Amino acid sequence: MTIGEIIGIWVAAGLTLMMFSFIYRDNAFFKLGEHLYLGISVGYFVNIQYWQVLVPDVYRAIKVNHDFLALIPSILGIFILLRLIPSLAWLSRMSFAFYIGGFAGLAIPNVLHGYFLPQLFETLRPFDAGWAGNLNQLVILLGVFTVIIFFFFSLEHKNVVGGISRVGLFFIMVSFGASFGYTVMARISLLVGRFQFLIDDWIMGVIFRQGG
Amino acid sequence: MDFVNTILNLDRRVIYTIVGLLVAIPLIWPFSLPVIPTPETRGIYNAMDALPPGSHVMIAADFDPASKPELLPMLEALLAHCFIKDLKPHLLTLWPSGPGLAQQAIERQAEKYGKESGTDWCFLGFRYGTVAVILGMTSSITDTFVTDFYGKATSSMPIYERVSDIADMDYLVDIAAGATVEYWVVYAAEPEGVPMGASCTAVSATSYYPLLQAGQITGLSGGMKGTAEYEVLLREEYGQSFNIPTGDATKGMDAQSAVHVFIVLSIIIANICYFISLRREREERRKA
Amino acid sequence: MLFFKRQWPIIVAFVCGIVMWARYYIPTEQSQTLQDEFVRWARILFGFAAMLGILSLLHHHWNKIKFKRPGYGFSWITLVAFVIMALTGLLPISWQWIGFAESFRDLDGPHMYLFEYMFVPMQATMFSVLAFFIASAGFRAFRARSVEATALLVAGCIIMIGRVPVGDLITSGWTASIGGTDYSILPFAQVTDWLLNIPNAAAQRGIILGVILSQIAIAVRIIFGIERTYMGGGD
Amino acid sequence: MRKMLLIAGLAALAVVVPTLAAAEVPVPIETEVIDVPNDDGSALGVLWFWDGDAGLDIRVTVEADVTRDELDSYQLTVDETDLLQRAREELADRLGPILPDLYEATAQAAELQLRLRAAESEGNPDAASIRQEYWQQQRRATRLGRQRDKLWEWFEGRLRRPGGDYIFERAQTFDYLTATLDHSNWVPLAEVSGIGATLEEGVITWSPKSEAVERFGHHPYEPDKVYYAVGTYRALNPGMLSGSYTNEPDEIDYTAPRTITLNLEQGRTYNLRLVVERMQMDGDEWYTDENDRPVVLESATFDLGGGAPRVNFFNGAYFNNLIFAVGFAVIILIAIMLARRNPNMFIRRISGLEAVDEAIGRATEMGKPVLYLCGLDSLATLSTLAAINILGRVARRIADYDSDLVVPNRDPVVLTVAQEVVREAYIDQGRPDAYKEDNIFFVTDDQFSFTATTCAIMMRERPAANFFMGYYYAESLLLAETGASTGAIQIAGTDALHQLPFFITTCDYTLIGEELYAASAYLSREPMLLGSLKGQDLGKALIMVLIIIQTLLFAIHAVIALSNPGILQQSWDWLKLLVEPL
Repeated sequence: MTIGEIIGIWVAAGLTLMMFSFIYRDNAFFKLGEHLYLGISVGYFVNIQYWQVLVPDVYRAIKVNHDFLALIPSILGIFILLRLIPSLAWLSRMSFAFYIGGFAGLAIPNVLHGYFLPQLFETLRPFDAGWAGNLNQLVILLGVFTVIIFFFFSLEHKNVVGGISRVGLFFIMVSFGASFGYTVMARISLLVGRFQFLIDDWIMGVIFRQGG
Repeated sequence: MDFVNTILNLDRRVIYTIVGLLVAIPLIWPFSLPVIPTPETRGIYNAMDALPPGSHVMIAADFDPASKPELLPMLEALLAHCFIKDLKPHLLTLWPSGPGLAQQAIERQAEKYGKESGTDWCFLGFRYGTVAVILGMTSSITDTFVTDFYGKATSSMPIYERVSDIADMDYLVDIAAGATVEYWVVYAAEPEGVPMGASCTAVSATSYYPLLQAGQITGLSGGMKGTAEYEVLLREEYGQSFNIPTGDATKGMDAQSAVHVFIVLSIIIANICYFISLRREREERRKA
Repeated sequence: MLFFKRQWPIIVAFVCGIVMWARYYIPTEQSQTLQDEFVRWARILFGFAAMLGILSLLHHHWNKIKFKRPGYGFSWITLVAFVIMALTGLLPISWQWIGFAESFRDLDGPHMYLFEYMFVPMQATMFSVLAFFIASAGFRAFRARSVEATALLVAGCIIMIGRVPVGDLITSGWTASIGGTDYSILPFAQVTDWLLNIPNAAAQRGIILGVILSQIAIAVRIIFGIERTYMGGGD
Repeated sequence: MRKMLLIAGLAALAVVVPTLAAAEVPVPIETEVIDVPNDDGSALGVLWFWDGDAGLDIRVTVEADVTRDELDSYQLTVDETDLLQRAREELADRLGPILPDLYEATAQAAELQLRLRAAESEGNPDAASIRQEYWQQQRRATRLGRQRDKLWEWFEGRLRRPGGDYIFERAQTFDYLTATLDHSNWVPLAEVSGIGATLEEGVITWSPKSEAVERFGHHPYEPDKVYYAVGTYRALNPGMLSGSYTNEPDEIDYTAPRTITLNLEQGRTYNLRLVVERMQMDGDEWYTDENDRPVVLESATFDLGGGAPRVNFFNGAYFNNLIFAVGFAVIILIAIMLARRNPNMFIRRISGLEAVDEAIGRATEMGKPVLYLCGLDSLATLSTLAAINILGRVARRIADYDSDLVVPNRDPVVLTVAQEVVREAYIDQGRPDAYKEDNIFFVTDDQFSFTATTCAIMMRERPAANFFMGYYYAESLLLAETGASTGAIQIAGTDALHQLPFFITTCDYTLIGEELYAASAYLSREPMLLGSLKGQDLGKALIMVLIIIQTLLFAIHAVIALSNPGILQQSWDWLKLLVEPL
C-alpha cells in the first residue's frame, strides 16, 4: 500500500465519520462535510461536462468533422446560461421551448409503444397459464382495475365504487409495503457498505495493516 | 416506568448503538448465511450465460457512489461474467457522476482477465441527455459516442466493425439507481427488439415488476441481495476455474439480515406496546 | 419584442413537438436523420442546461460570501473544493512531480484520487445515515394506525424477512408433511415472490397506466402551449 | 389499413427456375422478392418455402447482382486524390518517428503486465519494482498514443468535408468495392434484419432471436409466412480476396478492416438469387477443415427475380399507436376547452381534504400553531404547484380560526409565492391583521440542514398539525417521524412514490400520487388542471372498459367453452389489432 493510499483512506474514513455525526445532530462537522462534498461534486461535474460534452460534441464536431451545424445548439446552449442575467433571461425560453417541445413530441408515441401498449397487451392477454396461473392472472386483472378506479376522479367513492376503490387501495398498500421493505433494505445496504469500508479498509487494512 | 413505556420512550441512542453493533459484528465475525438465488436474478444470469462467445452486451452503469455498495459489485460481476464467457461489453453511463466508478470497475476486471480496450470491450463514458443519448444510439453508437471515455475515436475501433447500433447488441443490462430502466425499455429494448435485464437499487425494485411480468425485461436484480445472488451464481459455476473471491455484496448479507430481523422485531414489539398503552388510556378514561 | 418573448417560444415548442411526434410514423431515411439531428442538438443543450445548475450554485455561494450571510464560511469551503477539483482535471500539466500519474484520466491521477477518497465516501455516507433513522422510526413512529397502514407494515415486514438469507434459514426447518410431501409452514420466500409478482405488479401496473396518461397529458399541454411553466416567470 | 400497405409493398413474384439442380439439395417450391413494408426503403424482403424441413446441414445465402454503376458514388475526383495523397504522405512523415517507439512501449508494457501478474500471484518480492517498470512503459505508451491520436485527428480534419463525407473512407470503399466486383458481381447480402444474423467469410447464418421472427413481419396474404429482410452487402478487403491480407498496421498506423458494409441503393433494381448448399456435418455442427472453414458437399443456385427497395411514407405497424396518441390528445384538449367554459366540472371529494379542517380545528382548540411544508422541489415541479394551491385553502381556514400558520421554505421562489398566497387568503377572509409575514420564511437550500431546522421547529413549538405536501426525498422519514413523536395530527400528500410508504405509516392521512393533483384541481378550479384530469379520467375509463370486456369474455369462455372453444381466440384476435405493440 502506498503512502498516497494510506492518506487517502484516512481522509475518506474521517469524512465518513464527519457525515455520520449528523446522527447525533446537525453540527458544524456535518455542515463542513456537506459543503466540501458540494464543492468536490461540482468540480467533478465541470470536468465531465468539459471532457465528455464540450470536447467530443462541440470542439471535435467543428474542428475535426467540420460540422458547423453544431454551432446552433451551442448558441442555444449559451442562451440557457443567460437565464442567470435577468434582463436576458427570456432568451433561454427559446432553447427550453426547443428541447422541451421536441421531447414532448418524442415522448407521446414512444411511451405508448414502449410502455403503455405492452402493459395493456399483457393485462388483456387471454389466460393460458394453467389453474394457478389463471388465478394469478385474475388477481392481476382485479388489481389493475381496482387501482385505476381508486385514481378515477369522476365518480364519488360511495357504495359499490367505494368498495372497489378500497380494494384498489389495499393493492396499493401491499405494493407500498413491498417498496417500504425494499427501501429499508437499500438504506441498510448503504450502511453495510460504509461499515465494510471502515472495518476492512481502514481499521483492518490501515490501522492493523492486515491483508491487502 | 414499566416495560411498555420504556419501549415507547426508548432513547434514540440505544437504537443507534444496537444497529451499529448489528452491522459491525457480522462483518468482523461472519456467520455466512447461505444466499439462495431468486428466479428474478437468474433471469439475467441465464440470459447472459446463454449468449454465444463474441456476442455484444451493452451495460449501462447509471448509478453514482450513493448506491456503490448495492450496484458496483453487480457491475463487476457482470463484467467478470462477460470476460469469462468472451462476451464483448460496451459500458456507458447516463449519470454524470457515474464514469468514475465504472472506470474503476472495468479497468480492474479487464486487467484481471487480460482483455483489450477497443477490441474486447469499450468504455464509452458519459454524455448528457439520457433519452437523447439512448435514441442516438438506436441509430448509431459511434455517432453518439464519437470518442470513448479515453478520448479515442470509436469509429476506428475493431469492436465497432460488426456492430453499429443498439439493434446489433445481443443483450442490454441497465444497472440503475434512478428511473433510467424505463427509458431503456421505452426507447431501446422495445423498439429495437433487444432482450434486456435490469439491476436496480432496492428502493426502485418494486416498480419494475410489471415489466418483468410482461416479459419486457428478462430478469431483475434488486439491491444488494440481487447483487449477492448474482455473485453467488457466478461463483458456483466459474469460481473454481477463474479464482473469483467472495463478493462484497455476499459478505454484507449477514449484517443485512441481522438488521432486518432487528427492525421487524422492533416494529412488532413497538406496535404491541402501542396497543397496550392505547387500551390502558381507554381504561383510564373510563375510570375517570 | 414582446412577440419574441411570449409567442415565439410557444410556436417553437409546437413546431418541434408536432414534427418529432409525426416523424415517428414516417419511416424514411430523412425522417430518421431529422430525429438524429434533433437528438444530437438536445444532447448539447442538456450539457449547457447542466452547466446552468453548476453556475447558479456557484453564484449562490459567491453571493453568500459577498454579503457575509450567516454561514458564509462554509461557502468558502465549497468554492475552494470546487476550484481544486476542477483544476486537477482540467489543467493540461503533468502531475508526476507530486507522485501522481501523468494525466487525470489515469486511475492514480489527482482528480480520480480526490474522486475516490472524498467524493465517493461522502456521497455514499450521506444516505447510509438514514439506516439509523429507519431503525429508530421503527420503534417510534411505524404504527398500525389504520387498516391500510397495517397492510403496508405487514407486507413490508414479510419482504424484509423474505428478501434476505435469514428468511430462507428460519423457515427451512419448519415443514409439515401432507401426503408425503413436505410443505413449508412459513414459506417466506414463496410468499414474498408471490406478493412481488402478483399484487405488487398489479398495483404498479395500475399506477403506471395512470402515470403514462398524465405524461401524455403534460406532453400535449406543452405542445399546444397550454402548459408554460417551463418558460419561467416574467414577461 | 395495415394489410393495404403490405399489398402495396408487394413488388414482384417470381417463378422458381433452378439453374443447377442437384438431387441432394432441397429445392425451394415457391419464392418471392418483395419490398419490405413500413421501412425506410433500404431493404428487400426475400421469402421462400421448402417442402418440409431443410435440415441443419443446409446453408442458405441470398446474393444480389451488384452492377458497376454502384461505384460511381465513391469515385474520387483528381483534386481529392491529390489531397488524400499529400495528407497521407505528411501523416506518414510525422508519424514515422513516433510509431516504432509506440509499438515497442506497448509490447513491453504488455510483457511486463504478464510478468507482474505472475510475480504477484507467486508473492515474488520483485513485484514492486516490476510494477514500477510496468507503469513507466504504460505511461510512455499512453503519451505516444496521445501524440498519434492528435495526428490522426489532424488528418481526419483535413480530409473530412462538411456533411460528414470523409475522403479517406470513400477512397477505401472504392478500392474494396472494385476488388469485390472484379471477383464476382454476385455479392452476398448481409445482415438479416430482426434475426440474429452473423456473417463469416461472406456467408450469412441466422438464428431467430426470441420472437423476432414473429415480430418482424408477415406475408401479406399468408400471415404464417415470414420473410427475411436484406438491406446491406459487404465489400471485401482486396487483400483478403487475393490472399495477401494481414492484420498489420501500415505506414500510417492503419489496420485495414476486413469488410465494409454498404447499403442497397433506394429505387435501384437488384436481381437476387438463392444459394443453397449442403455442408459436411460433424455431429450437430458443420464440419470445418484445417483452415477452420466449413466444407460444401453440394450446392445449387436459384434465381429469385428482381426487386427494388422502395421508400414508404407511413409505418403501418404503428397504426394503433397513432390512434391512441391522437385519441388521447384530442380528448385532453377537448376536456381542457370544456373546463374553460365550465369550471364546475365534477371531481369526487378527496377525503384527505376533509381531514384538513379537522386538523385545523384541533390546532385552534389547543391554541397551537399549524406547520405547512410545500416540499423540497422548485416551483417547476407539479406537486409544488399543487402544494401551493392547497396552502391557499389551509390559510383561509386558519384565518377563520385565529391560529398561527408556520411555513418554512427551501426555495426562495416558492417562498415568495407562498407569502403571496397566504396574504391573499387572510385578506379574503377579512383578517389582514392576523397575517404574520415572519411565519413564512426561508430556511436554507440544503436538504439535510433544512430538515434539521424544520425538525427543531417541530420539537420546540410542538404544532398541533403538520402538513407535508409537495415533493420529498429521503428526508420524508425524518420529518414525519419527528412530527409523529410530538403527537401532532399529520397530513401528507406527495407523488414521490418511494417516500409514500413512510408517510402512510407515520401520518394520519396521506394523499397518494394523483390524489394530490386532484385535490389541487378541486380547490383551484384551474381549467388546465381540471380539464387534463378529466381527460385522463376518460383514458382510464377506456382501459377499464377494455378490462371489463376481456373479463366478460373470459367468463363467457368459461361457460360456453365446450360448445365454441374458438370464441375467446376470435375476440382476442380482434382486440389484439388494437393493443399489440408491433
